Amino acid sequence: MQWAIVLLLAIVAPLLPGWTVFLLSVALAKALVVLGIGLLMRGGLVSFGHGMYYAAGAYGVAFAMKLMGIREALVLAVLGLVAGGLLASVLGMLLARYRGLFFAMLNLALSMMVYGALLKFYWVTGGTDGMAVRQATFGGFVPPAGLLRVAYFYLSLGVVAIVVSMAHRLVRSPMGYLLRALRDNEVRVNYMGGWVEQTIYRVYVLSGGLAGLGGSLVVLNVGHAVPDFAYWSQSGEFVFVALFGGYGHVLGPLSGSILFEFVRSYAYKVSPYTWQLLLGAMLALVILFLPEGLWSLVERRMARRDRWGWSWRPSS
Amino acid sequence: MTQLALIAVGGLFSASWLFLVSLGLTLIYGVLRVLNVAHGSLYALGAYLGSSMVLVALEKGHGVPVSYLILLGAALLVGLSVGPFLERVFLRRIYQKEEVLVLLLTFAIFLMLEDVMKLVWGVQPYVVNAPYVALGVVKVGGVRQPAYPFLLTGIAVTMGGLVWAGMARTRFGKLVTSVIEDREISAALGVNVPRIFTGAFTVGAVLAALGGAFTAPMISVVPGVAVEVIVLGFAVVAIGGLGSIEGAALGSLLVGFLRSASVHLFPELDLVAIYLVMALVLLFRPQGLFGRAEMRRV
Amino acid sequence: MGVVLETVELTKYFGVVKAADGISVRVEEGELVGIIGPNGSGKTTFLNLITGYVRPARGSIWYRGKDITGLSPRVVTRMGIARSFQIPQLYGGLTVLENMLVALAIRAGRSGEFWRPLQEDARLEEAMQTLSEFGLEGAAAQGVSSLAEGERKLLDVALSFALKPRLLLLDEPTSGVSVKDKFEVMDRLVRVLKSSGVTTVFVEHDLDVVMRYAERVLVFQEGRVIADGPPGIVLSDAEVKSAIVGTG
Amino acid sequence: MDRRGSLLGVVLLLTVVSWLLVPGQSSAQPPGAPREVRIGVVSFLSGPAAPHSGIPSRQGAQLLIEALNAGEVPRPYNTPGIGGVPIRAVYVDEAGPVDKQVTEFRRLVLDARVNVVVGYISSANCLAIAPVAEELRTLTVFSVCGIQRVFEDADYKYVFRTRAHQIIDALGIARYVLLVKPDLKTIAGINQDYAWGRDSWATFKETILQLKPDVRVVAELWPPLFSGEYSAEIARLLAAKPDVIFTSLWGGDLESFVGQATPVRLFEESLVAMTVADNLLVPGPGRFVPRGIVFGARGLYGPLTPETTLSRWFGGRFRARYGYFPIHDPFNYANSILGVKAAFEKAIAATRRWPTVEEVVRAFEYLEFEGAAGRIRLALGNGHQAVEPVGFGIVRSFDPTKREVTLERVIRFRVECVNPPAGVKSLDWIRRGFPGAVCP
Repeated sequence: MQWAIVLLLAIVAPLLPGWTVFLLSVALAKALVVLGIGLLMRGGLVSFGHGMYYAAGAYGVAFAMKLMGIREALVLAVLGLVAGGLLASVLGMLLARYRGLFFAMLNLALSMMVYGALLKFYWVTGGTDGMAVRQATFGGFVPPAGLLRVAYFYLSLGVVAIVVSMAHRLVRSPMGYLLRALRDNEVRVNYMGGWVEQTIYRVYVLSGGLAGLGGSLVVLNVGHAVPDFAYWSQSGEFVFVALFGGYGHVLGPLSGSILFEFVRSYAYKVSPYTWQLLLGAMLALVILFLPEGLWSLVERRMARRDRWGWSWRPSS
Repeated sequence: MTQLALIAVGGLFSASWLFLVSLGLTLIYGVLRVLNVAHGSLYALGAYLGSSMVLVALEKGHGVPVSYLILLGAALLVGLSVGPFLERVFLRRIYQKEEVLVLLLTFAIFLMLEDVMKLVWGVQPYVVNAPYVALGVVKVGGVRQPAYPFLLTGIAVTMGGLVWAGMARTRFGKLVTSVIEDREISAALGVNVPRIFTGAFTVGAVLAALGGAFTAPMISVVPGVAVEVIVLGFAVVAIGGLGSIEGAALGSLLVGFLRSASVHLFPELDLVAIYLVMALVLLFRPQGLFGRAEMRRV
Repeated sequence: MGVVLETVELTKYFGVVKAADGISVRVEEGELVGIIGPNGSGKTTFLNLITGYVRPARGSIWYRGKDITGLSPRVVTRMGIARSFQIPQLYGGLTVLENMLVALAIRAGRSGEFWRPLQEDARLEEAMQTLSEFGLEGAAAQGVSSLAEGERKLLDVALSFALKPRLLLLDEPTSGVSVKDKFEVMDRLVRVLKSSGVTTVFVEHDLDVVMRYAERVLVFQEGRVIADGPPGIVLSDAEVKSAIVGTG
Repeated sequence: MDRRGSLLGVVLLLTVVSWLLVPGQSSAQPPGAPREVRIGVVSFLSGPAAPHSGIPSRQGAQLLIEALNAGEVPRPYNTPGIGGVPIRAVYVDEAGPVDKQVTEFRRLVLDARVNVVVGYISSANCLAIAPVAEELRTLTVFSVCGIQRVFEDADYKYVFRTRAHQIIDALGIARYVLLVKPDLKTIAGINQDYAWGRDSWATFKETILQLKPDVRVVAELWPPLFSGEYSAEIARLLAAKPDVIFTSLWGGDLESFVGQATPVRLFEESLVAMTVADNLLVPGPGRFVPRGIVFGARGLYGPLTPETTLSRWFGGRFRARYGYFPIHDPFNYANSILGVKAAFEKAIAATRRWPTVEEVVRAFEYLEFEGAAGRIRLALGNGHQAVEPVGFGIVRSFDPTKREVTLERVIRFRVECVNPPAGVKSLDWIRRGFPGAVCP
């Protein structure tokens, strides 16, 4: 299923208008963050602070370019993953003990401190003015201007395809089920001898890494990193998109992210003065009438097809 | 000496404001288990309606003393109309869902109200500071201080006291307490839980609007005033313990005094002070200063 | 036969309530021990203490010669003590089969595995076998939230049983089960337990059940063990009867 | 040639010239002209930066574009539209994260097919947009954002800024307070804790200490952006009693600060220098300008606007339509649009047809054109960055109905006094003691 979508995107992309390709690249990159947050949400944990890992990835790229002169796109993307993962592996040691709103709020507090730090150390980070990120190279080549966006798009798409298929495996693996299990009943996981903290810690680090990866890809596309990446409203947006798309299936965050970016851009376009109203109304409708996210519509549809006996879905 | 006095007074002002902003938030969380992002919008609505009503009154030649009553009236108007509306139309539908989902719904409400306010009041700034100026100044340690924030302190203490007494002394308060203790059992015992929810949400909305209405004379009311309030309110409530009134009071005092001290002693810390307190408190006492750690019965 | 479990002077107060007031108990390998007592007499607390959910104020707990006082439920479970719950503790979002598969994966130490699917052939086979021992194979694909209370109780025990413990603690396995089904559930349970030879301690509210299935009975009252012996003798004691019936 | 012949010649010539000049005929447009010139106008339409910056900016842009299309703007802009081609504006909200802004810019260029993008108030957005404008080869003219880094740290071909960078504000006001209060001994600053506040304070402090090294800094306060509550800060300032207090607060924050500082008479205790004081003139109930403050308007705008034909026209039109005299933001947006028109028409004059972007860019470089409030010269950043004079005065009175202040002791600093010479970075220039500065 996911491969069909990836293939479709890959074929269609170069035919789309230029700004759409860019929008898709950014949406795909952000989908990685959302996917990470979605994994945590499967475990019943909602982070209102993943903006800090997103920022870690973005600033990681900016610093790697500025201080070390690294310009290779794939290397930078991996660096973003590492930056997010590293920060998460430190903070995760504190956070893995917390649940529910405490987990959410503590993440928020920490991310606001990261935001404050990015702002405070302005002589290093440029403060709110942010840091510029130059064009990356692909295998040593700088793509010609006309192909640059498409190159970035394929980079994002490739990374997303790999991550999504890995995530798809993960959610069906013992660890993936343990995550759902501990969301349902942590006490029972303990009484089976399962290590709740360790599982949460691992998934947390993974989600931090994914957020960093997303941040690095976004900043490569956008070309500028600002402290707002770590601001709570950015984190809130990721959680929103995870719910919007639905985190029950790995394709939920992906489709949610793409749709969200398009809807937002559309809202900006048709009502530059009241786009928040449009966005808010849409969010409210989804929460009230589709609490499992948009992807649940697709799943329901597919379930109906299954019943009629002409399923095209691989057995799962 | 002067510095200490100034820190103390500044801390008190800051704490009073924070308490006004967080009291309703913690109350709503305590009863409904909803972390209400739209709290900020109710605050902004209070500020907008309060200042525009005072403005009209002043233009019609009413004296400044009336304006305090008008601010109170505006807060009640916002709280009593918008509060039940939001609760009945939106929140009621999804109480049984996860806390986060409800939180995001209130976020959606917040987004919509941002633009609704823009449509109603435009983007022009409202500065209606007659009520602020009229109270004059007092001297603290030889330094002039505005007297208005003492009014804020008074209101904060009164509201805190009223809510506390209301919970402890009135029949409604006791019903609310029973719902907080155990929703299912209260419902089984015949408590009209939905009504309690509407009531508590409305009280919380009034408190939010009150905070906005009485802050309005101090500030320029512009789009976006709602945003700052939300995070500060959340931080205070998290520090004090979600759902705890005493906690909100102590959290406000802690943050207020730290902010005031940081302005006088380490201005660089101003921005991060509140998050620093929040992170430290949550690390050592995750349930907040007055929160109760809940153990699951097995 | 060796001693599987020994508690020495276990003490725990909740405020003024004496949940455990110097409990010293010894359980031998292969025994099927029933614990009975009125509500609030400390039966469940006793299980919580052994499994580390609650930490004793005083006293110690020994499992097969090792001091396990203060260890967490996870570690205690890993050492071979499994328990079931008065209110079944299941994974409400998963199916019966998935519940069982998770238990098996954790038991095998594979819970951190993220590459291979949970539904492996060997694991599936064992899961179905265990479920069928408890008569739950027909409900395998059902979500646990749609099960009847008796089935939930059985699944709860089955999950603990699947961990292959050396000591199994059951908390009121028949509470919430209709009177009609009570003995049927217990019959099935005891048959499985006996055939596997696992040492079992079960807390029970119901005199008849204890009378019929326990080999040895402990009577709890206000956090103390007031009688210990074969059911026939202990339950005919007048003091015991008044303690259980009077307050129960 | 006899007289009759020469007369005929003159008539003929006049006919040809008038045929070329008469507006409204299609022949007034250069060959290859499009049906319309689309200009994307980006400013804050929501959020806290909208009331004092974003909305006035949009008002200024809208007014000017409509007047240009109607051919109502005085000389030298009295030809309709741009090169006779009508302008169509596409307005975009600048609020939202930086990735959103980059996306919107791309949408403007690639989807809405705008020819030119004008605007941007936030420095972070300018820094982020500049490279994208280069990539898309789109003429982009920044209007308000102040950060000097845009052209000091990089070279851009398609990007211009028609206002001076923020150095002139803080540097100018430092020179001003030294002139009006030569005996000052202590200074303090209250600035929002973000790049603009930090840069402004650094510029002010460095300039003062450079020119008068014995001055002591007694307080540096950093309230968070949009905090709105300053009683603790004001108490600290009252206790510290500095001779001069510098602030770069703007918008609602500035108004809140003024509202809270007035009753405790902070403005009487210290000389308070505000670089963005003109924000206080935006209409809205109950707002006022305190007496005795040093009033800055980020250039010669608002009450400091010089009398020119264009400024009289623009100020009058703006006041008639929106009820107040334009502050710096509408002037800045108007200047960007006038610069675009000037550059296009210069290119058209050179090529005698509709120019390519590159030709417009070439015409734009080092352009000197008549702005809405005085001449604008693109002297820095290889001819992409404007230099401007700046002026300040002390508020003597404020008329709340007309929303006008009367200033006294007005001092204007010429361009060479407050702008670094080409090729020198602003902060280096200050630290080296302003080499080459020409000051009154």
